[in-house]
Amino acid sequence: MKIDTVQAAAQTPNHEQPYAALGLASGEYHCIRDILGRRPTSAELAMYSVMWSEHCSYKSSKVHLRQFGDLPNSERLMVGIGENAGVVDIGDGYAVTFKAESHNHPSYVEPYQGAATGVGGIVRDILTMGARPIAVMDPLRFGPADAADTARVLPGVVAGVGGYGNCLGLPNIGGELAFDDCYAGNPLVNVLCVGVMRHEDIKLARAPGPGNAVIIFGSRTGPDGIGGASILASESFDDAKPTKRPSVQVGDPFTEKLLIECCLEIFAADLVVGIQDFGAAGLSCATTELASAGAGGMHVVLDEVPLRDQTMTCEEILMSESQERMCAIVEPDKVDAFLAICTKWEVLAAVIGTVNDSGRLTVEWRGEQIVDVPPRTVAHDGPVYERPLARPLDQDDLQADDPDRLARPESADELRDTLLRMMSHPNLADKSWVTEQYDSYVRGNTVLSQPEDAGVLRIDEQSHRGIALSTDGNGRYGRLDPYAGAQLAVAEAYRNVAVTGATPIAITDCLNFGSPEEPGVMWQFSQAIHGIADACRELGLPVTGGNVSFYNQTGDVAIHPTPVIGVLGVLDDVRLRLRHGFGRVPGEEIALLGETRAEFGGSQWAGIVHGHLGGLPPSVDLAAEARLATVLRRAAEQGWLTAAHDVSDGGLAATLTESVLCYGVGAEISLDGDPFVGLFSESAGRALVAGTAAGLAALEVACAEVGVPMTRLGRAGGDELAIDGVTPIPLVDLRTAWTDALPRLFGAVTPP
Amino acid sequence: MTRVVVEVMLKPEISDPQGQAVLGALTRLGHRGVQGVRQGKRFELEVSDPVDELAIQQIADTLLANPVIEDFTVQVHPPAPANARSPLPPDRLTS
Amino acid sequence: MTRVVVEVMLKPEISDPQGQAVLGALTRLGHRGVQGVRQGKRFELEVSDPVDELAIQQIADTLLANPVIEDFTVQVHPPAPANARSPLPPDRLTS
Amino acid sequence: MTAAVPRPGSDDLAQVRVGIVTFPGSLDDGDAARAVRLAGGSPVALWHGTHDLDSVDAVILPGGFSYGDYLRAGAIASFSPIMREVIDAAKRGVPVLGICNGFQVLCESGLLPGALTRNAHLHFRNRDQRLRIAARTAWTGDFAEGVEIVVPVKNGEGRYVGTVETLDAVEAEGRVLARYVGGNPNGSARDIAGVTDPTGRIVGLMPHPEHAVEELTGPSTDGLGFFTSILVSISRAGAGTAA
Ligand SMILES: Nc1ncnc2c1ncn2[C@@H]1O[C@H](COP(=O)(O)OP(=O)(O)O)[C@@H](O)[C@H]1O
Ligand SMILES: [Mg+2]
Repeated sequence: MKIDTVQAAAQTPNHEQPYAALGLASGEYHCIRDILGRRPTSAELAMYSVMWSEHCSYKSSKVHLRQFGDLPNSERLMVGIGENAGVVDIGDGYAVTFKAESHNHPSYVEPYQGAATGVGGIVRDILTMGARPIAVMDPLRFGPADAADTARVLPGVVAGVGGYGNCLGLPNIGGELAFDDCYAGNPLVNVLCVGVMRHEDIKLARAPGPGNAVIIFGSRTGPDGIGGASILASESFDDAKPTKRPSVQVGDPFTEKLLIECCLEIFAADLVVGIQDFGAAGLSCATTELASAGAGGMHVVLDEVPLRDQTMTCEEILMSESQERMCAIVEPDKVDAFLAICTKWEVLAAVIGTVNDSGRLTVEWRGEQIVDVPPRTVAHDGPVYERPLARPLDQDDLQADDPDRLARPESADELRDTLLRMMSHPNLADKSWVTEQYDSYVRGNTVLSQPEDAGVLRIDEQSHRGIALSTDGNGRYGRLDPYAGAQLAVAEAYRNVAVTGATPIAITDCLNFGSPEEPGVMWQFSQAIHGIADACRELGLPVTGGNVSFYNQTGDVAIHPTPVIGVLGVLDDVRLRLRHGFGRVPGEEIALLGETRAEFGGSQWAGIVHGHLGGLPPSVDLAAEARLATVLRRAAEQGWLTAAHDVSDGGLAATLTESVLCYGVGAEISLDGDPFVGLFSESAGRALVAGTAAGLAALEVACAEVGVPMTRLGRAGGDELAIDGVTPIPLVDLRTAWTDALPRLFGAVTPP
Repeated sequence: MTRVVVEVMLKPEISDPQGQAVLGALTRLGHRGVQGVRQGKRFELEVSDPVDELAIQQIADTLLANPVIEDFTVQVHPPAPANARSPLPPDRLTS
Repeated sequence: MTRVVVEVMLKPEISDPQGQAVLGALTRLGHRGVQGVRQGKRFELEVSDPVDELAIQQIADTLLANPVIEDFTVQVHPPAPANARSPLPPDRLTS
Repeated sequence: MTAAVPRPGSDDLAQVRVGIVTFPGSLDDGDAARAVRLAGGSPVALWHGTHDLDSVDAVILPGGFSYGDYLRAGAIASFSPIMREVIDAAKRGVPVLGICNGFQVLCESGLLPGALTRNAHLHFRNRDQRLRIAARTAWTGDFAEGVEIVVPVKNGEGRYVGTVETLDAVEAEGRVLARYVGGNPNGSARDIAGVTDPTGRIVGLMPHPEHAVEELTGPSTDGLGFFTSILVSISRAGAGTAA
């Protein structure tokens, strides 16, 4: 087999190369030729093509994402955007790192493995920062719940998220589950991981110190997850090779678990100066990023990479996305100790190269030089596009299509029927069918998990310091107004963290959009980023990192713009956290914080009852959200409340249902004004609370001081949900409606 | 009634953590003779006659295996006396 | 190098929910011809020659199958040209 | 739970050393150690690859996915070096508790009858589970006979099965440790959640008592009883005489 060497490339400038099949534009290809002063070798072409892909280079999103970097400095932010994950100071010398990633398309093709390897990838990102991964979350979105394809995709995705996370011993502490026509064929499988470390243990992805060893460890490199390399291999150099290499990988959580323990022991022994995981683009990504962030150069002997398949070409080795691999930079006198720890954990490791200050990444293979590039040009100086953007033509019509025209339930019976119908819709129904497939107890520090508003983890058993996390997004709001939709996602995640009594301190994002080549999508994207950045500025939160997933569309129909926001909060004492269920103490009084307006644009009511999406989403008042959070935190610290629950999708009707069904204790409620508006409006900035008479009296004073409207609603007790003007609903009926929905669609898990 | 056996194995280029785990255990137990292990699935279908081979092929291709990562073979065992496994060479169809 | 195939199936008296789930799915999809499904495991071992059949038998009996709930068969495929699956009738040992 | 819990912090209990084995892929080892500590005893970490039981008084095989559980849950772990020692020690009378994956390892090792197979509904399932304690053993002495407790259950291969003869024998000999109440989470035969050997010292349980030892993180503190039971039973017999 002929090897395309650097020397050969210099001598054969006219050799035709399949750059287009690799996804490179002709301008991009010529840019590579300019950088190198010759045509790239096929190995170099492989590297540039994967690293300059949308996924790795953020070429369409970069110009917009800059806004996050322009946010005012936050004292808590220890590592910001640009590293594998951002790091936030949570006090007492602890640092927390968290990030979300999308694995949308692979999960559509092979639901179980796609979702599983999504978990594996984000966990390695967190590990790479020097942190111990401590929990995962999984915001999921699918096509219609009753579609045949959803029956194929959803169970596999849920089993895959659980299969991998459970086997790693990471509690799943929350997520989302939503259904909408727009996700048919484009399910969104986002996964968030959070990790914790001491301040001094933060690790960075860089390769400093000429002479240091480059070590690859973990699984062997195999011919899986190779998109374009096969084209290179077969079409230009070796036609005998199979032309189709699968782009889906099989996850190996056991190896990843060993990799985690092995890395943490290596970190504790202080044996690495830099570390990077192998994610998308494999070796191409890890070597160029490490080199360009460090001493500037690196020499790699590709023959040293442990392979699963000896017939792999050098291009395939460079592009392989085999899972469960890491790359470490180790000082020469520490290599033996490093390898000894790998042996203890039965983790395969090999020294594959050396750091230098040549300013070049050079790769040799079978004695030939196959790569000689300035690593920065591969990792960071990729193309940047300012894609055209345009407000979609139908946006005005959509916003003008006001839900006010829709028929509303009027009689007490109609209101009851509407409530039951909505609570049995998969978007609002009980999610235990999903969440029972996840281990929420492992590690013994889970203070709150599903179905609470946010996951809460104890970080320190002595001091009781802890964190809270929530992920939220709402594509329907995003479609009506991407700027406001993104802000509402920030507001909801912020509020979900706040109702546990935590102080929100940072956000991450996972931005799911259609094709960036469509001006309408690009407009949505830029609006959403503006919205998030403005919201963060107003709430004083840093964006610690994020993920962009484009091309979520079928033909020319894109998904709703769906930015998913993760908010991190901190609790000084997790024992004071608030939960959402009524009835933990007798004689609770119930009140609503925040203001209810008649807001139905994008609401679940309009969608479920009328199949309608139009008008404007609920208005956003971030200052009011911040005031609400302040009051809730004080209430938690002072012990005024026995329950708190945020109001969002499905309005107060959904919030009340969840609070009464939690412990099976009913409530008597009377609402000011129109009960329909009171129950189903989705006005933001609200929380339902319960407490003793004395507790609520104290809260009332605090609310008045801070400027949070508080409305008394009634009291907890009994075995019905009794709302003035609505036919009372026995809890058994409400429970049946709420809990049967998902098992009816996806199969009962109660054994015969 | 005919017994149809569908065997599903991961494609050779896909990593097989299950097989690796077994190989690791064998190596630790000192069974040096075993050099490689791959683990797959085996389905025994009882099919009423006449067997619609095309339908079986389609079932294997869509439900029993995911062709993105797996290969499969279908073997139709000629009807045999009740409860006895056919010792005859199976009729083998390859995906 | 010889390929040895070990097939492991649940004992008939142990219920097989995976097989039942496949059957349920087939029934829902309208494949009325399939009357029963059982799902088991298939191991392909690459064993260096000469194959110690007793050792393989023991591996299957102690590690690959749990005799409390499972039956297994061992088939030693005679060495074949590299990469080709043997089409010959296998040499079958039964547990 | 109504049983009297001995005072954690007593010197006698603190001298009881309970070994907790970490296999590659063990997950709830830290939680088991915490539970032993909260019950007042001294947890001792044991490593799968050694033959060293460190003279512990009792052994816990924790939950998790040893070796990934890719073959059959617990199968590969049952052949690890430490398990040879655990099996020997168990035969000499050292108490052993297998939780979840540990239970699977004990069945695969032949120390307990039956086997644990794929859940009837084929899903991993995590929920708070009611159990009735059905046997008095070294690990359940602190529970009143027939008491109901709530602890988490979480497994994908927790369906207890055995031949009719095995199951009949286990029942006849009073060796059902605990039964599921209010719903069987995995299709286990006769609602069996755990079994014991004839001596009451080797015990396997599918649900997770180590996750029900603190108000803050568990559905109850009912699980503590397993850990106080063993500490008390060993300290009565005189710690340090077992392994
Ligand atoms: N895919 C999922 N994985 C884990 N937890 C989930 C998932 N979907 C929903 N949940 C959990 O179920 C609960 C209810 O979800 P949801 O009603 O969307 O909460 P909220 O409206 O407060 O964001 C929350 O605790 C949420 O974290
Ligand atoms: Mg909420």
